[in-house]
Amino acid sequence: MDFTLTEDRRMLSDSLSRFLADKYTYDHRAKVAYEAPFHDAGLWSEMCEIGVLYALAPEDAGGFGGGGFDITTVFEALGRGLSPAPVLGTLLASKLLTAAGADQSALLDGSVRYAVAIGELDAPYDLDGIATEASGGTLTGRKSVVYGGNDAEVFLVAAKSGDGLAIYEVKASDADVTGYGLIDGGGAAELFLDKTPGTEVLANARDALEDALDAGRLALCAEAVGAMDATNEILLDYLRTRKQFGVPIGKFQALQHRAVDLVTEIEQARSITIFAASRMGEADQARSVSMAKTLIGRAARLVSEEAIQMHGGIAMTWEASVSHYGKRLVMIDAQLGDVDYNLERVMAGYAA
Amino acid sequence: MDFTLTEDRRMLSDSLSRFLADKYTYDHRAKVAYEAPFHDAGLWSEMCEIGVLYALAPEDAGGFGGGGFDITTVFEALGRGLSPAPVLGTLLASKLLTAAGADQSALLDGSVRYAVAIGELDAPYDLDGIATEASGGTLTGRKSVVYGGNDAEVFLVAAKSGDGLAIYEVKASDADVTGYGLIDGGGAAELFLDKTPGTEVLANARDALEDALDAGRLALCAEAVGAMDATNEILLDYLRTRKQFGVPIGKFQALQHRAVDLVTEIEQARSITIFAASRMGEADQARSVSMAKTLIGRAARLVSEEAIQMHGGIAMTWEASVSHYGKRLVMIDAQLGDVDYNLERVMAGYAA
Amino acid sequence: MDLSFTKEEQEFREEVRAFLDEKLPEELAEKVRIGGELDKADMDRWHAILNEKGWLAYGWPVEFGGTGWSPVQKHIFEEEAAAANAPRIVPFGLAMLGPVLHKFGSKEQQDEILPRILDGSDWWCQGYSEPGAGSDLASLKTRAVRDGADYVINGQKTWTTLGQHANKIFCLVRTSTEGKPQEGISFILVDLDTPGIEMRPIRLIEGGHEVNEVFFTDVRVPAENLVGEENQGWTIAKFLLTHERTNIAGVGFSMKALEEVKALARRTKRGGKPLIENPLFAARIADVEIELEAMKITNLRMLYTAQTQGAPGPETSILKIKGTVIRQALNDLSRRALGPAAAPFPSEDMFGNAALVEAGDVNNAADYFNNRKLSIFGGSNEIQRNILTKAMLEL
Amino acid sequence: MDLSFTKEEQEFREEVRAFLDEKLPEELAEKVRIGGELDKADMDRWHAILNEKGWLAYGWPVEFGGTGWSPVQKHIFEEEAAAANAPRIVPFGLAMLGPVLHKFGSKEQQDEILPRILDGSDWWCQGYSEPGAGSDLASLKTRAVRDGADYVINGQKTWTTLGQHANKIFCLVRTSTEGKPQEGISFILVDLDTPGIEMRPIRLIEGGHEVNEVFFTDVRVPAENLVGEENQGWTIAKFLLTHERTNIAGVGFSMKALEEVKALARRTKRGGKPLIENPLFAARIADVEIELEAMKITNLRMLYTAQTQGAPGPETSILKIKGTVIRQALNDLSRRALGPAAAPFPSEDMFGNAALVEAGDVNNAADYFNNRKLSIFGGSNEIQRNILTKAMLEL
Repeated sequence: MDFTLTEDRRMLSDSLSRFLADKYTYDHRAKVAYEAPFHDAGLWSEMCEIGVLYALAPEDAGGFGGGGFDITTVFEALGRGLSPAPVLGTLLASKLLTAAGADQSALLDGSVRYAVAIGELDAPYDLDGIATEASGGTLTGRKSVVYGGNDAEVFLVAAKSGDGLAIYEVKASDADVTGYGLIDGGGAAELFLDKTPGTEVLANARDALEDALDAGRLALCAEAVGAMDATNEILLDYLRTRKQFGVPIGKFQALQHRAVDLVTEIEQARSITIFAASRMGEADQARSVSMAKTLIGRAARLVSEEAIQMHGGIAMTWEASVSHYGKRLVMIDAQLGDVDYNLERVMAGYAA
Repeated sequence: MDFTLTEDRRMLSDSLSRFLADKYTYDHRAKVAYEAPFHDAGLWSEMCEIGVLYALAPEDAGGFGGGGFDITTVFEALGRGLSPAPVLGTLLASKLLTAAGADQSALLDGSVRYAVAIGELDAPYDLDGIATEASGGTLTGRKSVVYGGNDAEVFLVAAKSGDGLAIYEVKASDADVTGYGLIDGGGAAELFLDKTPGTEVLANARDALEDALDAGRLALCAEAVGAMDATNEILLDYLRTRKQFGVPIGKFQALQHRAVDLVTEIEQARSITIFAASRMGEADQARSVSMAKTLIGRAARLVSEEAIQMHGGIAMTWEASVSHYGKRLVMIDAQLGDVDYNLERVMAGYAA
Repeated sequence: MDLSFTKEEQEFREEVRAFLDEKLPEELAEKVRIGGELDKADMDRWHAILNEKGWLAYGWPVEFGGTGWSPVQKHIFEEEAAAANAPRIVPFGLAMLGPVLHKFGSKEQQDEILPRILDGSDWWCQGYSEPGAGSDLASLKTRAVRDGADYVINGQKTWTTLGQHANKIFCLVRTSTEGKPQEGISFILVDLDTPGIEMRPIRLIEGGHEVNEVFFTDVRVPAENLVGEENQGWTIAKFLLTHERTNIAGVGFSMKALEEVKALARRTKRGGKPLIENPLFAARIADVEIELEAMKITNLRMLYTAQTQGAPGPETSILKIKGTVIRQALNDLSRRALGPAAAPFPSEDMFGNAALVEAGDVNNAADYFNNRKLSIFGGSNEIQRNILTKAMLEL
Repeated sequence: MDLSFTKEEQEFREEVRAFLDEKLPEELAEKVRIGGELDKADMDRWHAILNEKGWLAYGWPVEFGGTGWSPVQKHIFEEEAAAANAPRIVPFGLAMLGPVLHKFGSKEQQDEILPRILDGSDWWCQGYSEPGAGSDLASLKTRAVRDGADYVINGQKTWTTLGQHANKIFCLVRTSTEGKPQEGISFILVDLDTPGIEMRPIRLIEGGHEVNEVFFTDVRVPAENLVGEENQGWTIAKFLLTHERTNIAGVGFSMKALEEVKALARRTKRGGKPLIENPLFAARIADVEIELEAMKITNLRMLYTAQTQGAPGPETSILKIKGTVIRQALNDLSRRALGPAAAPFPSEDMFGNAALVEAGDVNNAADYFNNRKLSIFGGSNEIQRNILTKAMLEL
């Protein structure tokens, strides 16, 4: 039993955290995260040089990681630094390209930005509802809220192919892409496909897609843990320094007990994320990841709402960092499966 | 708009409350509620003389009430006084006999004690699951946790008859009855029917049964409101007088805010009960009563658990009145449909 | 027990409904329905329509140009206005300064100021909170020092809602540092054109501009702009805090929000079926609907107390706490129902070519985040709990 | 990051499992499984079996007859014992007095008392709380006054768990009223046969007898029964509070309870189908299962800290809070699953002729009510929050 990071991962975590603290200062982040391309494109390659993307792929795919704890190491640091960079799409793309045995060197060195298009308006979370269809080397359909899609050069698109699902590579320049920013920072796009040319990357891709989504869910859990830690630090600092009625508000017992409940939830969130990371690649991967995403969905919303409430009015302003962490924490739930979706995946095992 | 009780109901409420305060003192109640027949049988007729039972039946059935607010008036007082008397069975029986147009004078004057047997082990709440069957003037099946059944002379039994449900009168002396006490005081029984003679009281009784159950649910809501008020008074008194760390524990802000949350829930519980009472006899009776029972189920459990927690160790003892109120408040949820059962009845209207 | 309204009250409701049906401009109602931002012209337009009918100052006594309505009539009007998607009446002049002047203002102040609120000549805003004085209002630091016939004001106010539209501001200022902090506060009226005033927008969490900071540097205000006595400000502030609390539950807004959630959940799909058929989501809706149904009655019960006993008591804080929790829960459900489609930053893309939501869809994530303010502003829910602890629980 | 156990630890787990498989009497395990009440003979029997193996004092150092196990070994033993439905080891002598004597006891006390704990000659109980000193232990009033070679004790203790089986009691008593309340407290050992002691049962909320009141009237105790120095009692009490906190999460018990809930929900029917197929109920189970899965890891993380850094920190209060909340939630679900059948007062009727529940069914309403104690006794969850506020949040 060992709850410390390996030396390699600790170094990566430190480098990435330092990079974000230095380059993505609060003011800089608040500016670039909400203006196209909704992250600092100039810093992308600098971040890639740290090895962030290589850590997401296994060695035989050209990376040096790809395991559960590699993913959590990277995304926890991204969450703590509230990074708007489109790394989630890279992770999903790497998983799919690895499953396809396709070359991903341009993905991992950061020179080509990929986005993965799975969800649709009427099927934001589930693969069964995918309506986009492949036919004769072209794709038709609409992919919705494609994370990082506003700034991607290549899309990996999940589409119906006969009875199954397959993955196609679509060039952004061939498609109708409407990009936009998200309320919690970062960008996404609507991808309109109308007999748009696409190259099949992987047939019978259901398992690969579920696996990539699980990896994405784990990443989001870790990102939330990092963001919750940062939010908690901001909150505790505020409770110690903000005075009302002549004393720091952290002296009020009602707030103290609520703050304790938050750290309790954060520790539980950290634990379930560690648990899910440890189950990647095992038979209970899907269930474990869904357990984690469910708990994270609840905990992150609670931490957001309570941190905002205890801050009072100042948390309602753009100027306060807690408001941006708070937005990110709540919106993570809507990515790749919310609390109810994941809870149902956990419940699915009970009937047997 | 008028949120006061009519003069008649106020007088009934006062008389019943005074009777319970005088005759069912805490020590007396704690003794009789847990020993067969699980209420003070000697006080039953005295209570009936106040008019408690007549208030539950409409005039044309020989009573002087029977409306939603008659029911809530009686049961709120019973709840405040934590009465273990089997009045719930009387209410259900009166509703069924009224629907059948049958004579109920012996029920209303208290001379014959009725119990109503609907729920079964595998169908505690829903009429569809009833397995007890009528055939050739006899009944066969098992009725479970029949409230007041330990001390009843007559049972009104719901049983399958052909395609529908009918109600039969069964003499206790003809049946196999195993009585027992309940953890929150009061008694119940298992009723074993094996070709037991029964007289049909009402055929096609589904609507009458649902109506009686709705009345019972409303009664339980009002009982909970009365018991919550009493519990809250006990709690506030304790918070004002119990000292720890040199001050009354009611000075600790964490407890103050939790106590405020309790009164908020209690006021909401009172409101939804008034709402349900006002909808009795209207098209939305079932839905309104289920709304009330759902909210009450949650609120009563919260009030119980929080009052016990804030009392600390003393609430874990038999000696403390809060423990008995606490038990009653939690167990009300398991009577005639719990939170989930009633919530599903509310949700049922959404799909349309 | 009788939850129904009297025949007169029902007739009054019909009258209100007919008026709204006839006079509320459709484009305003639609803007309100989809949660669009109302500009100053929109609000002025609606105020003028109401004023023409004599209903703008619906909370004022007749003698000052109000309706003289009973608490129940006010409630009916508010309920119907919310149901019809009428814009909210901007409260600063009408619901706040007006009643203060009725009770504490001089004859001259009443005669001069009240008509200008009614005819829209003045748009008032509020200068209460300061960066260091939020929940603890008594610790405010903005000073007003008497100098001849004037007061000279220095300091900073914040959270001044819709100050960008205003030409006047009423302020709590410190006129004495003697005694308890509450004792040295005064209530004063300031023309925003006065030299030395600077108003800066505060950008809110979801990106919108609703509130402002106001900076006062050697701002000279005639002494007759004082309302009431010098150092009587705390009394006035407390009067306002307990005044006009009948609509704080926001029941009408929550009822609209509930309908929107249901409509959204009927149209949105999950797993190939309408979301509303998902038992977990339906249970979430039902939970809030039940709370709201109870809140309606709780609201009426307190209205009844106000109607029969003159004034609502401290228990109205319950309406504030529970009412805001319910509205926030409904915002949360709308956001959940939309899923990822709730996330786009408010912009034309939301309703444009690449529409993620239908034009009628409301309550996206932006509304959810903006409405976190409900439990913070106007006396946070923690402050309400403190009030209830003392006044109702006597702890 | 590595959540697996070492080869040696896995072998140790096999050894524990084999021992339990062979030596744990079936009738004891079944009694534990259905939540039946263990009598003194049951507990003595299990203690003797463990003692024979040398595992009774599994938390003690080898030099005092303990196992010298690492925190991980202790955890494995506790986990396996819970999984096998072994009775809990009665903690008062083994987990409480033992460690106190190891650290604060004289050589004579260690030599005389520790062996008698192991061989079952003595059954110790605890005299800490008083009617006026629950959470605020420092305010205790029971006096011990030095009189020649004795202390004379007067006062009352309460919540003395299983005192009815005990022949000895260790008490916190006031030996001085000078200085801060904490400074005048001593830790003393008392023979329950001493004249002047009366033990009265306390009937608990669900009707059971687990705890007692103990009254002391002029009880003479030899001065050498003092543990540590006079007025050192508070130090000893604090030592005990932070000692042996590895099992406070009760994860093993919760895992068993979760299995029971699932079994119950598979067998119980609602609307003609197994309750576990009801999405609302299944969601309730899943919610708790997820919390428990997280708690397992939280528990291991703190165990790892204890193993690598010597002692667990104040963050173990998180285990107490969340652990008790989870167990109580599971009790709540069992009660709900049984519905009305959970309500009968514990008696033969429950398992007799008119069986409402099957003989194997556990966790009825009585268990639910009894286990409300989990968040109250042993330092209430409010006290744990106060501890965390200071020690972890530094507020």
